[in-house]
Amino acid sequence: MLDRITGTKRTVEGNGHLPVDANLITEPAQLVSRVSAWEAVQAARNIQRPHTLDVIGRVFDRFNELHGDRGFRDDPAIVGGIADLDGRPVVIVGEQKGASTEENIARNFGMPHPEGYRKAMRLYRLAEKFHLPLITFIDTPGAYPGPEGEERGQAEAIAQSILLMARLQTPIIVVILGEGGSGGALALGVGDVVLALQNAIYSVISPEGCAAILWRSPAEAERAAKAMRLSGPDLLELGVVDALIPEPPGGAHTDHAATAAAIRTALAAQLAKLERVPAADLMSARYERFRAFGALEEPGVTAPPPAPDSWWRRIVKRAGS
Amino acid sequence: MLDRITGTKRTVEGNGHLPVDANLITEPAQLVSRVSAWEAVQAARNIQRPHTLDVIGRVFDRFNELHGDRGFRDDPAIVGGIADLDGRPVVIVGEQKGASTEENIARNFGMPHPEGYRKAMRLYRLAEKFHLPLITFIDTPGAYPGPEGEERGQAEAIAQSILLMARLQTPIIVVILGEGGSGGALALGVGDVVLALQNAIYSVISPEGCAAILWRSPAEAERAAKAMRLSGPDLLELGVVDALIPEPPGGAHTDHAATAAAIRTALAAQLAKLERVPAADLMSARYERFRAFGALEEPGVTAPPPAPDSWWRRIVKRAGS
Amino acid sequence: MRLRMPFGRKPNEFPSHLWTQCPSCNEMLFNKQLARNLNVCTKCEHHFRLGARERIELLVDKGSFHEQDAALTSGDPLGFTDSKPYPERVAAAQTKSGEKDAIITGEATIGDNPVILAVMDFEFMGGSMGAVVGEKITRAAERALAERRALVIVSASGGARMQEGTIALMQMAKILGALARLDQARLPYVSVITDPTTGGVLASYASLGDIIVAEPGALIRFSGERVTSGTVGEKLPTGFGKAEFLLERGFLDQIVPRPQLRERIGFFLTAFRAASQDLRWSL
Amino acid sequence: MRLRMPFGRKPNEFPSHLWTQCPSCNEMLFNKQLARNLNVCTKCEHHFRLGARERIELLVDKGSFHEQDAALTSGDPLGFTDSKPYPERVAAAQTKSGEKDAIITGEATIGDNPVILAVMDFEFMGGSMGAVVGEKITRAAERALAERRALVIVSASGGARMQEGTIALMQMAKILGALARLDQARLPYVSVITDPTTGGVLASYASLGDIIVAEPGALIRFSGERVTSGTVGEKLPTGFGKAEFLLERGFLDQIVPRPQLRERIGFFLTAFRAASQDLRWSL
Ligand SMILES: [Zn+2]
Ligand SMILES: [Zn+2]
Repeated sequence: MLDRITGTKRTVEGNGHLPVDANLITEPAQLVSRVSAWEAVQAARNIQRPHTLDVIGRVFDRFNELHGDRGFRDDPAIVGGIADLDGRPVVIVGEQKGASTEENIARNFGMPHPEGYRKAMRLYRLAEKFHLPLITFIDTPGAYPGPEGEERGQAEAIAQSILLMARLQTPIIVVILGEGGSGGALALGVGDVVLALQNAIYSVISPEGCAAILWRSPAEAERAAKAMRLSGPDLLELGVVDALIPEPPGGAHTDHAATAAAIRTALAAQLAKLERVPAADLMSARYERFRAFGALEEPGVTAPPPAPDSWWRRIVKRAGS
Repeated sequence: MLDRITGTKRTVEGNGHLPVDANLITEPAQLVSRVSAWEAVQAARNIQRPHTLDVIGRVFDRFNELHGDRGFRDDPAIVGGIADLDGRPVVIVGEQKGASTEENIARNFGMPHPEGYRKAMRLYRLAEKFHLPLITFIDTPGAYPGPEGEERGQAEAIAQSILLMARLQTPIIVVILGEGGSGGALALGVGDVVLALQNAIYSVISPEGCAAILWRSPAEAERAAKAMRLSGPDLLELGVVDALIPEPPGGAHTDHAATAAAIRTALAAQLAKLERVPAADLMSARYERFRAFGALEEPGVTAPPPAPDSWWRRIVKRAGS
Repeated sequence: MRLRMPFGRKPNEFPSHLWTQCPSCNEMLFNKQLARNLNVCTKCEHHFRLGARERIELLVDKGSFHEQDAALTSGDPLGFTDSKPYPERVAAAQTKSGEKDAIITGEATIGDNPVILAVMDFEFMGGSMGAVVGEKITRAAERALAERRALVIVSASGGARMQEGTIALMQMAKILGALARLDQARLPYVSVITDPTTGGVLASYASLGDIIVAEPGALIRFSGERVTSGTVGEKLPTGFGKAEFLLERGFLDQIVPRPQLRERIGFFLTAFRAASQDLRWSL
Repeated sequence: MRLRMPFGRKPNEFPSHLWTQCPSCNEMLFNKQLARNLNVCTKCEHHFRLGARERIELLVDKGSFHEQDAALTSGDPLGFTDSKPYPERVAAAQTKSGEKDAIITGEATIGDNPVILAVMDFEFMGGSMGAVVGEKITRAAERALAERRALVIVSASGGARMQEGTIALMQMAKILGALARLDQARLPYVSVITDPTTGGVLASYASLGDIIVAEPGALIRFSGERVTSGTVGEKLPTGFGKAEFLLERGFLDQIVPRPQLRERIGFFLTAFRAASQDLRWSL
């Protein structure tokens, strides 16, 4: 469970890392070289990059896809189901881009409609009911912004999905595979551990959208991408992701098998830790993980002293790690 | 709470009625005359009969309508909201027919779409969260049977609504105002007490539908209505409703104010009893109420002896009535 | 079923007690071979309807099924008569089918998972749901709760049994009360929908599974064909109300061909099994 | 706002620091009178935007509001610069508005119901949600939980604050974590949506109230106009994304005119208040 369970500089107490497991990158210094923000954007959007179903097929055994939101439609931009990870059943939900133009049209370029998030929620609840760990894969330019999405409550669906993940009583691991586009990504992004592939990105708005608004020109997207700090090492420094999963030297698109193997190792290691954490501690830790975000100044207010037995210490003790 | 709380011939133990409160009809013998099934069908469908919003306006104070299913549409065929009954806040949900052709078109003749039942469910959950008693009004030919209903999951919505009412942890009183059409009515019909206006009907299929299938002619609807035992006194004898609310001599449509006054008296009396019942007992009683339906033969199996301290006795004791 | 003969053959070449024509691909199928293939067309995989006993055989681990509540039969709550009295109709259906009503229930294992299984039979009065179906499913759910087993229901039904009137309607609330308790206890319920499932059965337990699967091509709709087109008078799109349509509309988890049903259900039940054993997570 | 002059009048008859033209009915409104009427057009009831301080005044029982966390100001998590550094933008907005950020929070009573109230101000950097908004709402929710008060949030926002990047995005999860706990404790949360509310604010707390009301005519949409029409290139129907459209689509409980807001919220809070006091029903 990385940082929050074992305690790192990104937790409240600011102590150092424990030894890194599963070959994860938890410090930007571990990276030999750092790609530019714009290169990361290109890599994350590469159509040949491994997408969710491809990853699922390589990482898990006996994947059984489950369909539908039970109310309107089965959204092809979000896939989900049950599969085994090292013989242990888990629920999987992920955003699905296409590997070709045809598939991208069918998958709406990985931009879910509200019913996609409602399908996701149905599967989140299934995971909770049967205490199956939930693993989500993020890969979307964002929620579909068209009129049908508005009509059926895109905002409501995303809000409900975030709320549900925040309270879901089962372990959650989030993996950002490619593009993490804003609220449409966060709807799958509230987890106990948030991992990202080395060249994945995660941002509050697309670089093009940011450039159009702040620079009044989409052509400034490259500059916006840099300013937004959306690349893997940036996200690591910001604490938005807990660790990066290393990609093969040429990038994930050059070797799907090696990429999947790295994801599998990471998931297995994190899951083994998470499963030992009692429910109440896990829920506290998840709350604190997101509670801590924010660069603030508050003159005249001294920060309260850390509690003598903080949430993560309790967990470390009980988990025995 | 009538039968099940106080014990009558329609409960498992088959003992007699306690004194009738609120001028309710709990025995067909109390009726001076009994209309024919077909007359009841005509009366229940009379367009001038008081409909849900009309009744709400006369029975409750400060009704605040709440709209929408939070997913697709605000269905005008189901209305709901919060109001005061004798100063006590309650949640109300009801099916809404029109009093004119124009209103009937706008209200889809009181035939809800799936989003109507989903709106109802949202309000059921609101009632549960804040422990507000739930009062439902049934008045529908049935759930809308058209293609849009099928596409958006009419069956799923009804099933979920019945399931939710069965488990909803707050007191529920159901009032059948006019037509109780099959599953589209039952979706609002799972309560601790089920009342009906004297000339209301409740059936598993419309008389016309029944006649078309069993007699192969809709013209036999009158005969089918009689065979189906869908009128108030029939429902009372079958135990499907717990009591009838008397209508003015000319029928409910001749005097909306008097009808509403009778409904108000009945609701206030039942609610006062229900509110004294602890949650666990209420849930048991509701389960047993519906659990008991069924004329069955089981050769070779002797019925188990009644438990020494059954659910309704426990409730009577605690409620002190 | 009306036989349309392939070109050049005479009707008497295919006596109907020995042969059945596939309504989907028109192939003439030898009845014994069709039965051996689980009533699935050997050419185009069209799924013919299947009786409850045969269904149980293919679903459960061999020899694991033990029937329960087999003696339950219907009363006549309304004293209902159309062209003949309801009890006579029931008696006729019992004689014809050798079954007491439209459902068979019992305990079994599926992929080594202990289950209570309920299987409907469309041949018995159109699989209609009266008090016997209601009582047997409710007992099944209550037994699953008491013994901490999963519940599997295979639906095939025209809906509520009209001859039992509102008592049939009340079975929906009765069954769903029991399913609510099962859900609360985190015990799995798998709904298997087969051809045809409509009306009050679809509008209650069939639509509520933790997992809902259907067989290919099954007709699944709330309203009977007659009601929908008669009442509203609209033209319906092709495939409307078939399993494939429901899948696209988000109401099914999967469409599972008959030969894979046992293994698939077993997979889900095994995955769900851990929940009730992990006390850290009890709510 | 560009003034379109009524026929026959000259522009200088209506100096803009004294007069405002209603964009809905074109009436020239005397600013002082407009303010006295809660920024609602006296002729057609068009709802102009309203500042947070004025909003608080009209919502709470007189004199009951006590501000909390007033000193919180934004850091600069990304070191963000476009045409000028982010801290300079914040400082300019602070100077212009006299407020520290786009939200004011505090305790109050509404119709004698104890609440924690959070009110956004669109004038401060488009009501954008960064860490200050996130922290203040989270503290508000945590305080409501600790003191068993209701929570009322009035939204007016263009969405997440881009200059705080993913830290702004994370505020959505942070706030909703706190709202989840409030919900679990059965404490009421009323969301009041005002013109305009879009993006990450609509896709988080604004859409999650036990009761959700909006002011008439408010623009309420997930995507900004630019994004929706630019990306997809479709023509939008009239009224699309206005409160009235949202009501019809099922996402609002009510549209409440500004003068009735206090009483209406008070009604709901009073109705919900009993829940937390009835121990028989604690789950
Ligand atoms: Zn065939
Ligand atoms: Zn005006």
